[in-house]
Amino acid sequence: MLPTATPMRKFLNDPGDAVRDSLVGLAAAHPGVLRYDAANGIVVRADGPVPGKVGVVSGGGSGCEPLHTGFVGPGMLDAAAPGQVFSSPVPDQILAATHAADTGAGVLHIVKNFTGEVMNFEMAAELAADDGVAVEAVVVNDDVAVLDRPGTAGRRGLGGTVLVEKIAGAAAERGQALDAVAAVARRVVARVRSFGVGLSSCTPPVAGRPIFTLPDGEIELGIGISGEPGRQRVPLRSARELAALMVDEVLTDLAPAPGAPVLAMLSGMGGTPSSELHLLYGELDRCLREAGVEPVRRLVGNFITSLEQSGAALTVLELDDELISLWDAPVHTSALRWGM
Amino acid sequence: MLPTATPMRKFLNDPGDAVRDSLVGLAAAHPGVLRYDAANGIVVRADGPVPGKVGVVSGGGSGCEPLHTGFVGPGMLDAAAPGQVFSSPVPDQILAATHAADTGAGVLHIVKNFTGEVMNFEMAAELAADDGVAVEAVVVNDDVAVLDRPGTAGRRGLGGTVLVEKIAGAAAERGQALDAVAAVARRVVARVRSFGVGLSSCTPPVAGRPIFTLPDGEIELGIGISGEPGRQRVPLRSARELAALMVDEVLTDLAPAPGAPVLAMLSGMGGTPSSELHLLYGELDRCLREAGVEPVRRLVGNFITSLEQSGAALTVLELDDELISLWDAPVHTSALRWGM
Amino acid sequence: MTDTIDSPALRAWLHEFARRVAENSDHLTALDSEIGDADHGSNMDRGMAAAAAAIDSDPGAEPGQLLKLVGRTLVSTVGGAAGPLYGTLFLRMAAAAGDAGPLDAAGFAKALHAGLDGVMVRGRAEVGDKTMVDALAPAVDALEGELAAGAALDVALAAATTAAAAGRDATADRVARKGRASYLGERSIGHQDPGSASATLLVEAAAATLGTAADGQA
Amino acid sequence: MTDTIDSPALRAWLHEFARRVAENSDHLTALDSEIGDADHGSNMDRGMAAAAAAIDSDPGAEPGQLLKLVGRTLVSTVGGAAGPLYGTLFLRMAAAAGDAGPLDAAGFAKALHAGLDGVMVRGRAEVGDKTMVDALAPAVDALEGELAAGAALDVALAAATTAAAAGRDATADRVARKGRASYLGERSIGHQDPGSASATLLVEAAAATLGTAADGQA
Ligand SMILES: Nc1ncnc2c1ncn2[C@@H]1O[C@H](COP(=O)(O)OP(=O)(O)O)[C@@H](O)[C@H]1O
Ligand SMILES: Nc1ncnc2c1ncn2[C@@H]1O[C@H](COP(=O)(O)OP(=O)(O)O)[C@@H](O)[C@H]1O
Ligand SMILES: [Mg+2]
Ligand SMILES: [Mg+2]
Ligand SMILES: [Mg+2]
Ligand SMILES: [Mg+2]
Repeated sequence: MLPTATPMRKFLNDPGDAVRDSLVGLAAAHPGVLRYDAANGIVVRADGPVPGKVGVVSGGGSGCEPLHTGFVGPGMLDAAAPGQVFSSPVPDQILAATHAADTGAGVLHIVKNFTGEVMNFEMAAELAADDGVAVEAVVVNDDVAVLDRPGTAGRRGLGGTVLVEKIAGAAAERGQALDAVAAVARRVVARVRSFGVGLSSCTPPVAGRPIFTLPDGEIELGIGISGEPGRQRVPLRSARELAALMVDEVLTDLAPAPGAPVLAMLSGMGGTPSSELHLLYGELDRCLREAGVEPVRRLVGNFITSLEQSGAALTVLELDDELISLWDAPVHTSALRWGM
Repeated sequence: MLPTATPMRKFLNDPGDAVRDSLVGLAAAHPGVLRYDAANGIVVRADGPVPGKVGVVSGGGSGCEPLHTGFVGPGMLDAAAPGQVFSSPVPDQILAATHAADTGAGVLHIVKNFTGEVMNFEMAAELAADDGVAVEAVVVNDDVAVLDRPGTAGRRGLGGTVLVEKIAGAAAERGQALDAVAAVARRVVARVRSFGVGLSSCTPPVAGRPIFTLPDGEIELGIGISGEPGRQRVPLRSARELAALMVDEVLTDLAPAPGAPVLAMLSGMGGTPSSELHLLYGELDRCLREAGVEPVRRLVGNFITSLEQSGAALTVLELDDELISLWDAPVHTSALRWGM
Repeated sequence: MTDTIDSPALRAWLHEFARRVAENSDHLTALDSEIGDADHGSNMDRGMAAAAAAIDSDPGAEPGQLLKLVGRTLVSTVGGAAGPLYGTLFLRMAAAAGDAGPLDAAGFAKALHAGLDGVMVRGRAEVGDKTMVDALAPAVDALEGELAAGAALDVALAAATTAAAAGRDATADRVARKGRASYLGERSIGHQDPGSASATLLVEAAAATLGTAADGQA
Repeated sequence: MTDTIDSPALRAWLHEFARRVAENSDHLTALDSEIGDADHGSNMDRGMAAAAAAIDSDPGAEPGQLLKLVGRTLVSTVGGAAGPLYGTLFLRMAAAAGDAGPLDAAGFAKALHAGLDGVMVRGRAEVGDKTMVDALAPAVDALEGELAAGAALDVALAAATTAAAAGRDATADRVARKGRASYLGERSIGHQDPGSASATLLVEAAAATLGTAADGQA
């Protein structure tokens, strides 16, 4: 049995309505960018669907905002299917998002490699195929903290997802065909890696209590995006030491070409303030350069989170000219905006 | 005596270096936008100063990021002077920022009405005048939680500061003269009000322990931006009830014209995640409309914070065509970007 | 009551499962908070409450339709891993039950076996991966084994319950290879798998409601 | 030692103030965490450590120069409210001391009074606003009163210390009208003002280092 929950200190009405209430507010805050289709439980581009364009759809458990709903808009996603907190959306939602995004050119599903999300997207894709919609799925699995042994569920999809959504979204916006959009998304998946560090737990609204308790002076290495414990619990260390460890984890696995241009994203987990993220980024930037890669594009902020957890994750994508140009293309979503 | 501090769970090296280390990271993350002048302890526009343009300078205690350093860049601030955490910058820094921003057209100081900031900016303005720089100061005091009684320090400057910086920055970017830029900034000050709610305390790096302790189920009403307790401690209530209270506090004091177009900003305090902010924004948007004003521009996110405190503050600015056009003008800073 | 499983018997089973899930919701979530994301109880409770309501609103449904309704409702309301998996379980049971009306004990066991197969295909999981399969597979084995040896349904279901619980308990010693717990690697050892606990409730609910002995027990 | 305050005496005072600030840094910060922003101790410690280093690196400085160096260093290193206020205090003392060399007791009191006036103008604060002025003003009154009545500097500084401490303690009963504590309104009652506590340390340091009796005490 759970201990009696202390009252959660959150901006909340009925905890069971948290996802819906939050999406109502998201739509109220960004009416020119997105719409909330409450009947289907999905978020769609305000000016979509765009005739002839390949639809780009993603989705996943809520609680990781701005992922995915905050990335709906010109240059990125056409629709997103948010599940309950830390639970995959159901096939009905994903199917509705797929139909909302489809204008005949087909739809790309961007799926994080979590068992629930993979299975629900698979079921939705089977239903969409029955309806005659061409669907390609790209599964993102960039988390180097998980040992990728045969017979296991494999690695989670983490911050790489944000980059896949931006880059595939730009390719689709440029009018590329479904197979080309899927191909560039898979190129990103192949060249992106992430590693996360948790400094606290977080409290899902319905559970009403923190998922785990960290003793004073200890932190979690190799966390995901559902507030769960990571691969290892270790003593707290300085930002400098953590940065060295994070860069080592990511680059050892990615093995980029010497001198490679990279995109470095540092995403907070939701409860870590901008000042700490930038402090850590300074150390990461130095470590990356010392390791022989050059962060030519950078993104520091909250992009893929776990509610109000403290912590951050480093994502590194090895770039080439095409990826840089797609990254730089205009985007206008509630959480990522430039060039328009 | 303070109780022995438990180890802080922050991304941090030496706590005494937190501000500098964070600015190093800020500059590493946004090299095209800003530079960190470590010798003078200030942040300046990467492409500045812009010949002939009125300089726009602000500054204040660190810990409220992205304010002010995150708003340095085209269309907003030319330079910012960040103090120690929750301590005003010193006159030397403000003077250096003033010189960095001046190209002969004069400099606007945007000052939050905190005793320390007002006095340090005053001393810096006296020194700048000695150096022959024309300086105008605008003092922002939008916090309706503080009773504005004669003989007191008056109201704090809160979220209104962000709007003053954006709008004055746009006016300066358009080539307006110092008195015109100061005048529009003062018009914003006259028509903007804020009210904040704290759901937790925060831990300044050097102090190493939370500023205060909130009993379970209680929250602080009328907080500022230095993690201090607010006007009143009350039982936690629903987002719906809190929104009604916040809108009532702000609109009662602002007394906007019926049907007035407003800009509604909801800024998190640093530790509240995007999903909660949007949930609360949904309730605020409804309450504002019910109260007869129309949020025609909206901003939801972390813009003026207190380290990792949980909570949020509502800022409402009554708009007119000039203010809307200056708000919509292109801006490219690390924390606010559109149109470019 | 006999060993014939008609629509009212299935309804009793499903309602009892919903009741046990609701009763154990916090426990399931607590298990999931150790090695998952603290939502298995609320996921299953949301889904089974919806499923119970769905079958109540369709009083005429025959066994196959009933199972299909439960499967579809779970797929549509649960999300996460459990939604497609439990949904598939019931959809495959429905397919196995077909339109033939009431099931006998062997038919019920065959349908449950089909459901298990569906779960294993959908989840790509084997016995020993530390998932709900670790409770369901031994339960199906025991049920089929006892029935083949001539036992009555109630006896067979009691054996299935014991096997499910043993399978559930054994998950604690294993390293998870599927689902969220797999991300923890060795750290998943020492914690019971939440899905194996909810699957055991499903078998327990069957033992409490189906077969002759259920009359006295339920 | 006599009642003549020369450069070494001022240095002793300033070092003693720096020492007491360092010793009480956590306490000052704790007071500031009740009704402010938990930084008064670290602000003052940073500033006085820098000021002590600055005067050490200029061993030839005369009283006026010494006080000016301290004032400038505080303005440049403390920030917040305390920086301009303590900075102004010493800069005004420096202006009052001028280039005349060692001060006598009356000259010291006059300089401190000028410093207090500077603080009150810069901060727009009155006695009773619950600030450092509430400790400084009664201390200056006592110092001047005792000297006017013919007391020696050590006696006068002892009285000033008592007055400062009483003024400091009395801040606890007041509603703050200036500084961060003013934002709390009535909630500031019951808490001592941190700046009045650091100002009392300043006066205590003077009593411990200046005047005849200081020889035995310091
Ligand atoms: N690949 C799989 N095959 C079979 N069962 C699985 C698989 N992945 C997860 N499960 C089961 O699902 C349970 C978790 O369900 P739930 O918590 O509702 O979903 P989620 O993990 O998406 O939050 C696990 O305890 C496990 O028994
Ligand atoms: N207007 C003022 N006049 C005189 N003293 C003031 C004034 N405002 C604040 N103070 C003093 O400054 C002290 C706070 O200093 P400090 O904590 O270092 O600065 P800040 O308030 O900027 O954090 C208060 O305790 C008070 O004694
Ligand atoms: Mg889940
Ligand atoms: Mg301060
Ligand atoms: Mg779960
Ligand atoms: Mg202070």
